[in-house]
Amino acid sequence: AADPAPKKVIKIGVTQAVDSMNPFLAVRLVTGSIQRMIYGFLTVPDSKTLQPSPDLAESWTTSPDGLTWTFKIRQAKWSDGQPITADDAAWTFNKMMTDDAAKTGNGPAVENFASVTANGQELTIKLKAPQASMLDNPVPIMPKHVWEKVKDIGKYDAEVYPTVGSGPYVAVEHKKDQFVRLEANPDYWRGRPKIDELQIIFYDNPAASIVGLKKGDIDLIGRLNPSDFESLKGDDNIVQWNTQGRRATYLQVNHGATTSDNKPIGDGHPALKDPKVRTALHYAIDKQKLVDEVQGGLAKPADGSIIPPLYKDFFWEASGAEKITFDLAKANKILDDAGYKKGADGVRTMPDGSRKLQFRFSIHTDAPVEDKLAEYLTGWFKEVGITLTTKRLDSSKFTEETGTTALFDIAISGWSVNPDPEEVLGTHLCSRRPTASGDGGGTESFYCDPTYESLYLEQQKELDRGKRAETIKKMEERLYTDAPVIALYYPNDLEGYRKDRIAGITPIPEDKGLLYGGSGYWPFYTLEAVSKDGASADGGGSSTGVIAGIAAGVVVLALAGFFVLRRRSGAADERE
Amino acid sequence: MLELDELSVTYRLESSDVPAVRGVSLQLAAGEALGLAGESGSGKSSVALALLRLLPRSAVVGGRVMLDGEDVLAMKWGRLRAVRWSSASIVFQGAQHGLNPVQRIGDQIAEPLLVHRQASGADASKRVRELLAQVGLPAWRARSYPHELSGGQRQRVMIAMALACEPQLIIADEPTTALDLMVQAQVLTLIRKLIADHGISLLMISHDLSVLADVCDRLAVMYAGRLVEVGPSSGQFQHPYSQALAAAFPTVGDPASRLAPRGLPGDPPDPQQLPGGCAFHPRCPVALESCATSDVQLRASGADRAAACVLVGE
Amino acid sequence: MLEATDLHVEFSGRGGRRARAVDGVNLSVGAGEIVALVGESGCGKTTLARTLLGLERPTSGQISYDGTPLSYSGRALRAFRREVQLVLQDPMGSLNPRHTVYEAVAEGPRIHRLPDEEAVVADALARAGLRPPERFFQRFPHELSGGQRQRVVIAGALALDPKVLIADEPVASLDASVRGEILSLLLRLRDDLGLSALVVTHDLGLAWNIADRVAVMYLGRIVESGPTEDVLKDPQHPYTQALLSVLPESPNRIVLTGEPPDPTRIPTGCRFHPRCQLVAAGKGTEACTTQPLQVLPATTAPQVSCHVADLVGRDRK
Amino acid sequence: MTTAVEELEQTPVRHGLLRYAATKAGGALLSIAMVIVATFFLFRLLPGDPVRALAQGRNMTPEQLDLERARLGLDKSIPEQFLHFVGQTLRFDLGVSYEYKRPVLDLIGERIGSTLLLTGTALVVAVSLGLWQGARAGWKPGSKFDKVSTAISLVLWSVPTFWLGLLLLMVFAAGIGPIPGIFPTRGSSSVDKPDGFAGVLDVAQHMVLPCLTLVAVVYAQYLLVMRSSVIDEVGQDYITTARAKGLRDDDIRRKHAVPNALLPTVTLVFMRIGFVVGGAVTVEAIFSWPGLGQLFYEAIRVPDFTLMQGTFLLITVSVILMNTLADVVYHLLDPRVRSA
Amino acid sequence: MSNVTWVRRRRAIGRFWADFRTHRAGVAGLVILAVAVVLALLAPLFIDSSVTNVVSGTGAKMAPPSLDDPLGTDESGRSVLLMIWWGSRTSLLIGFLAALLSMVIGTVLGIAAGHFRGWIGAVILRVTDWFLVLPSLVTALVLAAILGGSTATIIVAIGVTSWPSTARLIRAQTLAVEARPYIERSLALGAGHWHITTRHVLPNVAPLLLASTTLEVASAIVTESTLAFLGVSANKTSWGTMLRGSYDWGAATAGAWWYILVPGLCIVTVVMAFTLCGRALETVLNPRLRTRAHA
Ligand SMILES: Nc1ncnc2c1ncn2[C@@H]1O[C@H](COP(=O)(O)OP(=O)(O)OP(=O)(O)O)[C@@H](O)[C@H]1O
Ligand SMILES: Nc1ncnc2c1ncn2[C@@H]1O[C@H](COP(=O)(O)OP(=O)(O)OP(=O)(O)O)[C@@H](O)[C@H]1O
Ligand SMILES: [Mg+2]
Ligand SMILES: [Mg+2]
Repeated sequence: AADPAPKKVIKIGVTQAVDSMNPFLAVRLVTGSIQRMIYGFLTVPDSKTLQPSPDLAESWTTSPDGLTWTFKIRQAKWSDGQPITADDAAWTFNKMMTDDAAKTGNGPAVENFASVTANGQELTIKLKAPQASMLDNPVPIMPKHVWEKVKDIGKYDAEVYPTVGSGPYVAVEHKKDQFVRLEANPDYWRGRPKIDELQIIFYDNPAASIVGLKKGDIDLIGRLNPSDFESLKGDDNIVQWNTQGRRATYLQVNHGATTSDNKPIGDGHPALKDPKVRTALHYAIDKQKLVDEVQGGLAKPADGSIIPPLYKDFFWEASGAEKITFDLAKANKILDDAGYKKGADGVRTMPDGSRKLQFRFSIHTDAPVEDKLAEYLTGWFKEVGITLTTKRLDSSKFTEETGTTALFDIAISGWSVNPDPEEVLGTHLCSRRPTASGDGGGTESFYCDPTYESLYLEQQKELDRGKRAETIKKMEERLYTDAPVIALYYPNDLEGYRKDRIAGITPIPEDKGLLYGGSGYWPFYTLEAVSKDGASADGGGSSTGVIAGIAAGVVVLALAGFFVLRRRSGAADERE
Repeated sequence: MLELDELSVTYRLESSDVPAVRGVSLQLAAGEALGLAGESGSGKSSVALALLRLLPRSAVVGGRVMLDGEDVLAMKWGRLRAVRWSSASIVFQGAQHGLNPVQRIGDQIAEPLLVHRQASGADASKRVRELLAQVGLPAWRARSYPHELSGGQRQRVMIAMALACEPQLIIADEPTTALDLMVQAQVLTLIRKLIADHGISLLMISHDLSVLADVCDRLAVMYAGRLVEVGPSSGQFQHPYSQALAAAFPTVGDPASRLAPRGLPGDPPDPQQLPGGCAFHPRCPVALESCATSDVQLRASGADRAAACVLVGE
Repeated sequence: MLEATDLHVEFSGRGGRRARAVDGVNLSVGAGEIVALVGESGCGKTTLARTLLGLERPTSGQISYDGTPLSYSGRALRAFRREVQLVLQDPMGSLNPRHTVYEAVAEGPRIHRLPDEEAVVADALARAGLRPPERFFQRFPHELSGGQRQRVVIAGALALDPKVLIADEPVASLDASVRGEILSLLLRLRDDLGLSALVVTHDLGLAWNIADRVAVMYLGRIVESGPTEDVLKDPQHPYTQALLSVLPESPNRIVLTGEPPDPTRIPTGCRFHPRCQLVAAGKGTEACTTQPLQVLPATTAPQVSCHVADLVGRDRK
Repeated sequence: MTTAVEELEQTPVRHGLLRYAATKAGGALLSIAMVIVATFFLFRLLPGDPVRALAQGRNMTPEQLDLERARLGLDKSIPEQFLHFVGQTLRFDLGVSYEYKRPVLDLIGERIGSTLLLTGTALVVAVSLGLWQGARAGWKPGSKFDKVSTAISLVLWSVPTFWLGLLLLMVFAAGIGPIPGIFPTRGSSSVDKPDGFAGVLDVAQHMVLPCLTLVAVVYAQYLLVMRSSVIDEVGQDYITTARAKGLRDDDIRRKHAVPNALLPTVTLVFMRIGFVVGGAVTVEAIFSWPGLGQLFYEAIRVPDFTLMQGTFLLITVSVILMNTLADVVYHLLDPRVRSA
Repeated sequence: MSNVTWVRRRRAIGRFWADFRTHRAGVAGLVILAVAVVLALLAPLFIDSSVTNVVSGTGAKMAPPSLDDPLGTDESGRSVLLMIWWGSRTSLLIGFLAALLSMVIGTVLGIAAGHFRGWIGAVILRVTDWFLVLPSLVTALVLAAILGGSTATIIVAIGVTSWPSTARLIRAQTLAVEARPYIERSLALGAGHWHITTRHVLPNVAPLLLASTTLEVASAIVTESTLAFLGVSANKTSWGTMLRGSYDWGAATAGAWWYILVPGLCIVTVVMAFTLCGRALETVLNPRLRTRAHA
């Protein structure tokens, strides 16, 4: 209260705790978004188009063979006043390339790097193979002069404050599992943010975070689930932010899983090898109903594939005859025609009568939405003569069975897509299948399709964004019709913030984009706090004290009263 | 000194009432030692506890208990507390249970001093040493816990405690029952010596007539909540029950009891279902027909002796 | 019938010290004989009784029954226990509160698979003086008086037709007026069935009441034994003398000082010497404090184990 | 003569306690050894490949996976792994968390303070309140006070901790109707926690609800235990003696009944520490309290096996140590067992 | 003789019932329990698992109590009342079976630990003590997480972590019973281990066991709900999973109080009923309290 100009503070609630303040080690989403605010990157998605735009790299050129990239690093300062040079970037990448421990956070981003060198403000990266996603590099550039002193990156917790960074904010405090406090970086090259302090506050209990938002303990919260989002309705001070999200939810179908040397693996149901069966399943899913009932209407039914409509450039949607709509009769007909006869119990068998069409549906434990999904799918599949049983697995087991050993029939899946979709597209490549020994992988489908492979290579080399998008859409179409995965819906990005605290915030992309859940620091750089007169903004601490004091007083009084009463009654009923 | 007038104690249980003491009248003069005998369940302890109103809440007490001319049963709470221990103190049967197991015995002896005499700590501990010496225990024993003492020593501590406030009356409820023969002799010797030295009145309770006869001037015998005989400890018993009780403890060397144990046929009465008439008649070897129907009160049967039997006196 | 020879029983007490509860005992119970074992609390009476029944294994020495040494195999023990039976001090505790009188008495016959259970039970109850037996079959222990309970326990033992009864303080917890009845029962059983009995007690009066022979125990040893009249009317051992002197009716008391001794620390020499009134009065000899005494043999003749009284005893003969 | 006896009588006391403490400590060590062994095999039973769990769905090359496996010692045989595990554990090395990439011990160290604060406070409050109320209730069984306390504690006893926590959060943190939400919704302190006394108040305010939840559930057990313990004592003869001495009712309860009743309660109080710890898992999750329980909960959800294993080991071992301490304290308190 | 035994049994039960009836709280608990168990048993006559089926959930989502759905609906428009009814089967089943498991382990080990002195008893006691200090919820959590959260594994996880207190109790009781002179008498009559433990010890610990099992069921139901809440239970609808659902689907923030309160209150009521019943049983059957009352 001593400060004449009240600090402008915005508090953001999150339901995931920070895992590590060391960017080389951190893997959690929440940590990623905090890094975006503290550190500069080579590029940042443009706030309007989501296309890569200059960040620490002012400009860049690429050699004709696409193997050498030269970035010009901006003349700017670290938050401790040291100049930022290409050396910092080169050190960061080289560290990751040479030190296994430093790969934990963003290892794959440098896998294709052959060498990284610096010369003044010029950074040169040589690749092993051409890479279209080069401009979406997710690695924060670290200040060499601070970090080179760290002996063992793998054991360094980076809990030194204030942090030395080049982003709009500087971390000044982190309490484990509680909060991270960021202060505006006055030397930020785009200019100082409009607020003074940004607090990122962790909630273990989502319900409590909603309460916190309603009470004003926090000012903004992202990644809401539909029911929590609904419950913000009717609060005049809260803006419900509902836009298209980055995510696609789909089913992964074991259509005959193979290893990287094309040997069959796993115990998938043979019927699922038949694209007709997969299509029939696709017809038997009422995506609109799922959206309504499971996602509370806050999602878009997926008539496309794995890239959500948020990314307009790359989004593809089926239309015309190709489009599959919920039609149980049609699903039944397809199966009947393909020779899957219904038995007396209403369950179909394979044409050769060998096996019943009984599929397992693998989901995660502790995932209520998936549970609910399973219940609906079971209901519909039953109508078309297919039995679906639910199998709940913890996440490691799930990853193993659906990604390596292929011990599944149908599994839930989903992916949060980055502005550049290469990563998600890559998860359906032949090369991602596990080796015979069960290693490697990262496949999301065990898919291995020559058409898809060649399209992938094509888009990877294509540096013209428009043409590349066309190729990518063909890939999506392929996935849609061949149905190794069946997209269900694209969940909306649901957020909420208090308009009595936040005067302005620019989503990314600016037109109906995301706030917390977006990529890049834009929303938080553009944050404007409602300026309040008087000390009320800062009054939290003292009023808290007062309330606690009163509470303590009440307790003491109650106890005292109790004792007095007890004394008085004590004399009366002495025992004889 | 102490006068019981038609004292009665009834325990109210959920199902029924237990008339444990049914009209007991007794006098105890200053400096006198009175023995109260009777079998288990005859109401001896109930009498003792009623004297200081120590009975549990479920007990209903009738009659009067005059202690030094004051009716204990009508006393105000504060007065009663003052009377307890300073005028009359109690030594219980189970010395191991009568002492708080987690308190040093010195503190337990000193406690009534601090409560009633408002004694200072130093005075109290001095007195504790004196008391321990009186009962023949070394002073350092004050720092012992009850379990570190033998049964006889514990009983002596109880006695020391009872003497703490120099009461005029000590009630000793079966002070030696749980003790060994030799230890019992030690304790009895101590009690005899103390009452002789201090001129204290004693009400001593036991089921062993020979023990009582040894210490007391007069004896009272209870049966089923009633007094059946009161008289000097020397001399022949007149009530058949008292006689049977006396015979149950044979005299070693007495040829009459050699290879001829004697007892009463039948079972001790259940206070909840007392027989009509004289409560003793079902077991009485000399019962008359009238005994089954008409009850008998204590009647004089010679100088200083009274017995509740139709066959005595008159 | 039942004989113990040089019996020793030790317990490892707390703190690793060994308690020599029974420390060299020779004792025999003849056919149709009632022997009383007396002594103060903790001197090892119960331990001796339990060992005689095979409930406790002796550290050394042996038990023999009818001349054959007791074997501790399950089968032999079971056979032995048909012949030798136990009656305990606390009749309430000796009866399982959840078993009826019938079940309590039938337990033995069931264990030994005797035929005609019901008749056996009825007969045993009748012999123990609970008549008519059928009236008691369905009663629970808490519905009986103390004397009746003790009769049930005795009936339970009689149901097996034993030859020897070991009674550990059989009347200590009973009302004075009832105890005479139980003792009479024991005498009658001896007369009618020829039962032998070892009665363990601390009550000299009881011994006088029913015993043919008395053995006085002190700190794990029998210090004096012999026919009841001899021992109780003319005690030789200073300890027996003291015990008898503190009976209320006796004129001049010898109250021993000190607490009952501790079987983990048995004094050297005569084990009684620290409390002995003769030693205290200076009438003891050198041997009292230094020289251990012989274990008394299992004879029926009067005998005493004392350095001083030995002389007296021999004189008397 | 007397002095000799005195010495004889006094010395065994010390020895007894030392020997007792040593036995207990030995027992505790054995228990801990059993915990270590059990933990090893328990967590080896887990389905799934820990390395893959470690990868958490990120792409790793076979070489990377092998490297990880070697780093975790998973390429060795079970006996070798066991020896390694035991060696590590004995050196207080609980391994590295999959999720946090940091030594489990560090993670625990960061959170143990808040847990101790919360559970410690809750325990103190629950113990003092429960024992006090239980003593009073047991002193006069059947009285109105007894009936009310017993009823309350029976209800609280039956309430699932997490449910109570949720309700309290909804009522007192969110505020319902006329009840204002005066308590914070999360955490152990405000972000802008003031310094000094105000800071203490701030933490206190954050602690009220989680503490209340923990207390409510545990205190009921203490109350009931104390109550029955006191009821047991009330019938004892030494209480009658105390009454005969002319002591006031309150004094008898305070000086005689309660100290005796406390003794059997002490062990139980400590025995229930396991419950407090268990309760802390749910309470910390609901109130976002940054403690061990939360860490454990997170480990289970991820699942992060080294973290789970380390936390489990630590929680269990500390409960064992607490219990051992309780035994020794009990021994110190009760003169009967002290010199026996 | 069986006739006689039967008469005796009937008398014992009659006496027990007369005693039990005086405990009003216990009777109330028993009535609640009887109602709950009967309802759970009868449920299949009226409803089936389709009440938990989302596809057929017809009501509005999170609708407040109405005539159609007297206790409101959940996030999928299913009737909370019917779910509670159907879910009571799982909750009670887990409660009973876990308690049964715990009781069987506890009894066998407790009696063995009390009866066999020497190293067998010492080892069992050691193990029991060890399990006793393990924080049971934490251990159950780990077990359930390891074994997967099916109904059977939840039962095992609860049973395996909750037996030690039973074993302790039974051991103490066994020791107490074996210290009674009638055991000595039985030995003297020639009885062996089997006879002693089955004829004397077991019948004497049985009543206590009944009481403690009743309490155990109560705590198993709470533990189940806690495990479900912590997300390790993959059960079919039970009260615990319903509460978890209300938490997952934001019932609290949506103001759907019925969805939170009803399952919670069901747990509290049934658990309390078990507790009251157990405590009443304990007072009626505990020989220690009993003799005191009779003395
Ligand atoms: N608190 C009580 N509640 C109910 N009945 C009781 C209570 N205390 C004693 N009684 C009954 O009152 C009767 C007399 O008991 P009391 O203790 O006075 O007998 P006593 O002569 O002292 O017996 P003992 O020699 O066994 O000590 C007995 O039948 C007993 O069962
Ligand atoms: N199981 C045991 N373990 C250790 N010591 C024992 C055991 N049983 C008896 N003792 C010790 O052996 C000694 C003799 O005990 P015992 O019970 O035989 O005496 P007693 O003569 O029957 O005494 P009482 O008259 O009190 O019944 C005692 O000091 C006792 O402490
Ligand atoms: Mg009495
Ligand atoms: Mg004995």
